[in-house]
Amino acid sequence: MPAPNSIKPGNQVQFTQAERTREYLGDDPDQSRLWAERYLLFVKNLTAVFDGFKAVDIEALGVEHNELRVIIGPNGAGKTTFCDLVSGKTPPTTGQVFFDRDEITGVQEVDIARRGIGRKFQTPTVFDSLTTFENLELSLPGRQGLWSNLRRATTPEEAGQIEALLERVRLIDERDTEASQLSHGQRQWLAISALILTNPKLLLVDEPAAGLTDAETALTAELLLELRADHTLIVIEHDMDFVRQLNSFVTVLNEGKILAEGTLAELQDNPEVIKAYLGR
Amino acid sequence: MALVALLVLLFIGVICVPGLYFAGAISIETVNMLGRYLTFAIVAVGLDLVWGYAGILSLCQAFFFCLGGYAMGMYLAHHGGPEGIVDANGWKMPACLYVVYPGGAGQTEAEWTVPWFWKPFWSLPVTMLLALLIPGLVALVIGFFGFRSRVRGVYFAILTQAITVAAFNFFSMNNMKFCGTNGLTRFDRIAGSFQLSEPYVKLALYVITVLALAAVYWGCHGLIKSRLGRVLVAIRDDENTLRFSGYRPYVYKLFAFVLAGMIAGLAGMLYVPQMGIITPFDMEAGKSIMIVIWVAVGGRGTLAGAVLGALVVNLLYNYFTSQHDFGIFTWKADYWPFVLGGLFIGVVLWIKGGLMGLPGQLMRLIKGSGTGTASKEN
Amino acid sequence: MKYAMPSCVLALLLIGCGGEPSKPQPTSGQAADTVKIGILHSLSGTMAISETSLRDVVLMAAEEINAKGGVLGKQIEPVVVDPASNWPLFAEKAKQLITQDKVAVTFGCWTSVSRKSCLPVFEEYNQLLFYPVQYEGEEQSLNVFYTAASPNQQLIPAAEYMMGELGMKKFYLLGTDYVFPRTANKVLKAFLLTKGVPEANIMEEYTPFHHQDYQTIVGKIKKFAASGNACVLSTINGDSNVPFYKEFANQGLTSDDCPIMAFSVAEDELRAMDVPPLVGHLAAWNYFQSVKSPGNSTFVQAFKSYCEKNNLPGGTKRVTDDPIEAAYFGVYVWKAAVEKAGTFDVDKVRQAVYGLEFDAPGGKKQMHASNQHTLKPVYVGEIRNDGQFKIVWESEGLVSPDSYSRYLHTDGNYPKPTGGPKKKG
Amino acid sequence: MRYSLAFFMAVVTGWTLSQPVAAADSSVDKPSDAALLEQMAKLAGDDAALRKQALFDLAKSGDSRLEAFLENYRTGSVYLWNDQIVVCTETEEDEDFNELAPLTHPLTGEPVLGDDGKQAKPDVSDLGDISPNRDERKLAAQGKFFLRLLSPDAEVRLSGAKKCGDPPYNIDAVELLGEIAQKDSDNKIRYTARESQLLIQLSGQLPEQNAEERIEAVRQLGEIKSLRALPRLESLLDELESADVALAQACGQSLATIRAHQKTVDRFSNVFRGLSLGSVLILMALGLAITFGLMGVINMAHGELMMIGAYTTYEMQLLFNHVPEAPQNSYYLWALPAAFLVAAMVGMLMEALVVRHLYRRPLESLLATWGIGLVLIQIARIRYGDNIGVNAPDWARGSLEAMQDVNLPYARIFIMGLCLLAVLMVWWQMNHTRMGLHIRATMQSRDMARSLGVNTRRVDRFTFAFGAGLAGVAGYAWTLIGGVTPDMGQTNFIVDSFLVVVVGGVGELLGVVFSGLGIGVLTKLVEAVPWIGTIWAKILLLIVVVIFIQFKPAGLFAPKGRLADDR
Repeated sequence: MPAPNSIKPGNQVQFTQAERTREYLGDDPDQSRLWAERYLLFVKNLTAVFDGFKAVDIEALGVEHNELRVIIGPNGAGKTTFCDLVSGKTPPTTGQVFFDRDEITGVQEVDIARRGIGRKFQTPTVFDSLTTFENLELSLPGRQGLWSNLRRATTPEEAGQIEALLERVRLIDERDTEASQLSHGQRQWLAISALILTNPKLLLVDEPAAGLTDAETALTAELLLELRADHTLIVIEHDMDFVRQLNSFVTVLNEGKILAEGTLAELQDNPEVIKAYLGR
Repeated sequence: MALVALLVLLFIGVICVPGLYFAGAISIETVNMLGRYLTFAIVAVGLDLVWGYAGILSLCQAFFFCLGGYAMGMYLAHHGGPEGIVDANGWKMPACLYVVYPGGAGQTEAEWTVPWFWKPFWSLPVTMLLALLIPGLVALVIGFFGFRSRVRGVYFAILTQAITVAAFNFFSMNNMKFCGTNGLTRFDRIAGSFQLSEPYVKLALYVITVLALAAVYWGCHGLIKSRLGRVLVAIRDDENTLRFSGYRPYVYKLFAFVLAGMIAGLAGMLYVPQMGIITPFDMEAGKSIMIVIWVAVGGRGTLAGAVLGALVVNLLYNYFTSQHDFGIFTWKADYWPFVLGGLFIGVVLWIKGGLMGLPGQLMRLIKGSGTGTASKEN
Repeated sequence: MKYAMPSCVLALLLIGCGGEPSKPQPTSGQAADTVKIGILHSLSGTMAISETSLRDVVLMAAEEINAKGGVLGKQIEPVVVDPASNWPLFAEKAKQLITQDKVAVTFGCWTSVSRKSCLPVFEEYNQLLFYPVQYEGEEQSLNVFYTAASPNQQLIPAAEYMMGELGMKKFYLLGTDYVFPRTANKVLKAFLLTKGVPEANIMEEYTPFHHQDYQTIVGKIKKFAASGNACVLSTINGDSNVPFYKEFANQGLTSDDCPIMAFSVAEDELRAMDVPPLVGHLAAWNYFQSVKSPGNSTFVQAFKSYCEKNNLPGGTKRVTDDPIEAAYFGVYVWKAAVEKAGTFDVDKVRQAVYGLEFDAPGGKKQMHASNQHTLKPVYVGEIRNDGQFKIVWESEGLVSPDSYSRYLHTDGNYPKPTGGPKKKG
Repeated sequence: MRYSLAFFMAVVTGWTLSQPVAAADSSVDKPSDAALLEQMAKLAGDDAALRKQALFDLAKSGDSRLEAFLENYRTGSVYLWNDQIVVCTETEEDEDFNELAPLTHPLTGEPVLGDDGKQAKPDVSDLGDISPNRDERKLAAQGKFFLRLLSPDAEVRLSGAKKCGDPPYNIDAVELLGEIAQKDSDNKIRYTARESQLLIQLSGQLPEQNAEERIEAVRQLGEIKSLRALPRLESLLDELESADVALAQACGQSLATIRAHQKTVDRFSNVFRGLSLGSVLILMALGLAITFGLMGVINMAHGELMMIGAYTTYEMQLLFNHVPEAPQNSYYLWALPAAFLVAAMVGMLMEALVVRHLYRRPLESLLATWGIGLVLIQIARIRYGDNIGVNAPDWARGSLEAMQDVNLPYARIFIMGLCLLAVLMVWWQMNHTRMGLHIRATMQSRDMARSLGVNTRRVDRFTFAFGAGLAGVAGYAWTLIGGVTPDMGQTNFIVDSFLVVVVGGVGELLGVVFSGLGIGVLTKLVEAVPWIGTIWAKILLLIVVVIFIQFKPAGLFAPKGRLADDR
């Protein structure tokens, strides 16, 4: 078994789903600890039930350090609910979530966020009454406490950091525009920028390319790939072109369950995946 | 902009109005009335902080106002009314407490004693401190439980309203020894020997109120312009997202709510010596709604709007509840609901952003691009 | 057209701000040939139910006096304000009446708290208020004349009637939780105890304001009254009376099973009730519309036709009752005192009121020589089918008022009166 | 003479004389009118004993017309005029302010004719005053109740049977009560008569009654679970202390039985009261559950819409000319659709003029609807004044005795039924009609519904009007149990309605039903606890609601899953 710190970006050992499941489900505490060190995020036996409907039912799933994982699946497959479970928005009905060596099942979303899971929602959530700059101000790391907000204004260094980011996502001209006036694509980027700025260990990115033009999509993909250098990402996506651009390991969800895993190329030939996507 | 508003407030409040009074153009009662309405403006500013900025619709500001008011009222009642009435322990019996003292039948006056919770309100500094602390503390408790369990929007409004109704019933009970429904009255003097009926005392209280309002206004303005203000706005816009950015919204909401509660307590404290009476009816369910309405009329989310709304609504209320002869027709006192009701409807339908939005609205009208401004047709 | 409404609203605002409410009145109220009087009764809000009638009757009295030449040759000019059942507004309006309108006298208030609210104003400016509603006593201000009953003119005779005439042994004291019922019941309880009623036979119960669901309480009364010699002494206020009486009748209780003696239900309140099930219940007042006296039927007729003529709601169906009478004769007492004093000066008028004898619609009455209240007869009436009262008992002669109850101040130490002429300048 | 003077003596002075009482057989030889008038004439005499005797004889005559006479006598409306006994209940005044007394016959109630053939109206001062003293007034009242026992009207008989057994005990009625307890056709009257008879025996005022008989009475009262006996047995037990062991023992046993019965009665009554209060709350909140819960309009004028329903009922009463003396009971049935329609129309107007601009700005709807409320209140006040009474239809008066001593008022039963009906109607409307489908679609996503061809403007208007109409129905029902004033909405309804809807969970019909019933039953159970009382019950309930919202921040039936945040 490789030592956790020997894992390097792009050097992942890919397991098949069957292997993964077998390994996780053991109840050996030592084993669990080892796996917790190996994976930044892993979940086991995770289910979410709403009014008898099983939205998510995942036996096991792990995301390694500095991995970019793409989750795809048809509508209602449970992708967003999976994000909700991980980020603590919805408490799971059963099962456990481990992040960065600790179990975070049932931990409040604020604390999960503070441990380093950032999230971008499906519909870009920005604060409409604030300007672009102010939106990002709120995401400055380490400035989430009441006292730090009361005591100090945003420092010039912090402002510089924000402006650099705005430059990069081409929003610098909209620095003082109210977020409600931004276009859809700009809002997407603003939301992604806010996420980037918080500098989390794991980014949950829910449909970053929805409603973007081709050029914007390409930029987004570029951005995400760049982030991969020192972050771990889970990207949920619909748009196959975009997924192709990311060129990463893909998990397919269907009806809450993991249907298949692998590279996009592998999956495109998987009859079950084809059935799930087309046979509805 | 805010500085301009502050200077206008101070100019009119501290220079114009006393000037007019000394010039004999307005009576001291007008000054006194303005002083009272300015205390309403203070509560409105506090509510605007939580509702306009943090998006918390609180229907218990009137309760906080009364807590501050009752604290001050107890102090004033201690030092007013007929002298020489003392209880069995030699403690001076406040007149209003004496009159409605709920001793049982057959109980002699010797057994009527001043309850323990009245006693701290003998001293003015302690009273002033408690008038701020008690509402703050109550707000802290309400807010802590409410925000922790993420009670939001209308649910929070109803929760606070329920608390206010309970408090109204509580304070109305004779047995609670807050002087029942007759409330605290028979005030005489403040801070030693200043007679409340003296014009110069009234004027001084008025000026203190203006200064307090200015301070509250400036403080809230500073707060809103700070990073914290932006967090509050973010909470209003989308509390959930903020939580995923690692914020604990309830801490911020609690902070704003407690602050607003203390501001309301301050207002109540300033109101009572100028009004001369405080009763449980000042915390009826409708009163809190009225505070919300002042803010809404003035323009939610602008501090100046809160001040303006409180003043305009109360002045109109005062004006139209009297009979007026306009030559062509006589305005009857009991027609006032038509004016106020009409105003509330009109502000919502035609003036986006309340009275503070009026100039902008007019500008757009003049430019000719103001069609269908506020009301989006479905 | 599109901007018609906004501009209307704007215009209203301008009127509101432009007509600054407290600008000083250039002419004094007592100028030339008119004298202003203030009418301070709620015309909106919860108390409008009772107080609008009082405004009507005071206006009527003013009109009558004007028709007969006015007071000291001056026509009365009533100034009506609406304190809107809002207690602080009472004080505000009182100030306005005194300092702006410069009224010579004010007639007004219903609830004790509204009186308490504006009392400091009247004392500060040494002005007179005529207060026409029975209340809990425990107050004596030289700036108020109380033309309705003090507790000993209503409560004690009623309790005596229940014990003596009806042979009641058990008493259920039921009231709305505010100061009048609390004090009234305290007085009643003290009285009953001195009459040897054991404590166990007295029940006290209070409901919140506007309480509407009396099922449980009527259930309790039913249990309490099972012994067959129990009655209810009710100080329920305002809109709670209707559901209480309805529930009482609906649960099968009648005045035979357990009579209710009410201290806050008069003819005007009965208009809002479904009367037939209430027949036989009682009320104690100093005046009923059915009182036989020389001036009464004229008064009743005059009031009805006044309401009809002025298109007031109810028209000829309007009735008179105790507070209406007290509000009405208050105006005449003031007139008589002014004429006796020969001036509108408050201190002289006050002196002239003391001991004044006069004819009220309900018969001869007299102002007390010193304690600001009124000597009045006491009646007990039974509710009749037509919403009127049948007088079943009346006091012998006039009953003298106590401003402070002797049942509460057993040591006989009463506080000094408040207010009055200013000591300095 | 089959009755003795002892009757009065016993009543007035307590038991002194004794004489066996003959069987009451009243129907055989009723005295003639002339004989009665002769007895009446004695009332004008100077001899107090004779006057009492006369009163006594009148009471025993069994002529039910005398009840009115005795009542008039008691209240001092009987006079002597030209040596004739006459009645005058109300005097008149002529133009010269002379007080005239129109006279009526003491027995028949017909006008007494004067010399001119018209009703005699002598001046009041010409009438001879024969008003009774206190003892005589009491005696007259006693006689009145005795006469009631002989009335053909069951209700009057019942009241007589009851009052004869109340202090001061009418001991001469014992025999007659016994007979009624055996023979009367009405169950309730038989029971009451027996109860009264036993109570008289219990009182210990009967002559020649031995200890065993009294113990027997105590035992039987326990057997019939007489609630009226409860306080009397308790005080008897207190008095006895250890004087009479056998009696005390019997008392103890009977008390145990009766108290157990009382407990059952209380429990049953409390639950009924809770359900009844609950249905009132549900009715109040149902309209709001639609306008606020479904549409998101913070409708502060909801209470005023209820007020409109109540005033419509009043208008219908005027239209049908319904007065208690000449009931037109059908008016109340017609008032139901009228109240619904009028309130719905006002709601539709509100929607068209104001509310439709506010669907996207719910908080501002609070401001505007509060303004509308103010205006509506003052319009009603200026139009109607404050004091108007809605007279219930005859069938909504009184109560149904569901089990011994448990009275369920008809008005309350009616409201419970109406509530059930309204809930079913709303449920049907929402779930089984095309309109309901459109409503649900529109409320979930206005844009989506519009794109599917739903006329959302019409749906909005209909929905709001429907909610308003339901408020009108609530106001209509309210007239049976409460008062009608212009500001009834603000003072009584608005806070409670919002409380119910919010506790139930916004937008959930079932939630409203459960929270209404829950709050109702809880209130009544808490109120019934002796040491809590109404005010603390109210405060406690509010505290419970506050705590409840803590644990269920989105109400009883909160939306779950991803939908939860959309609100």
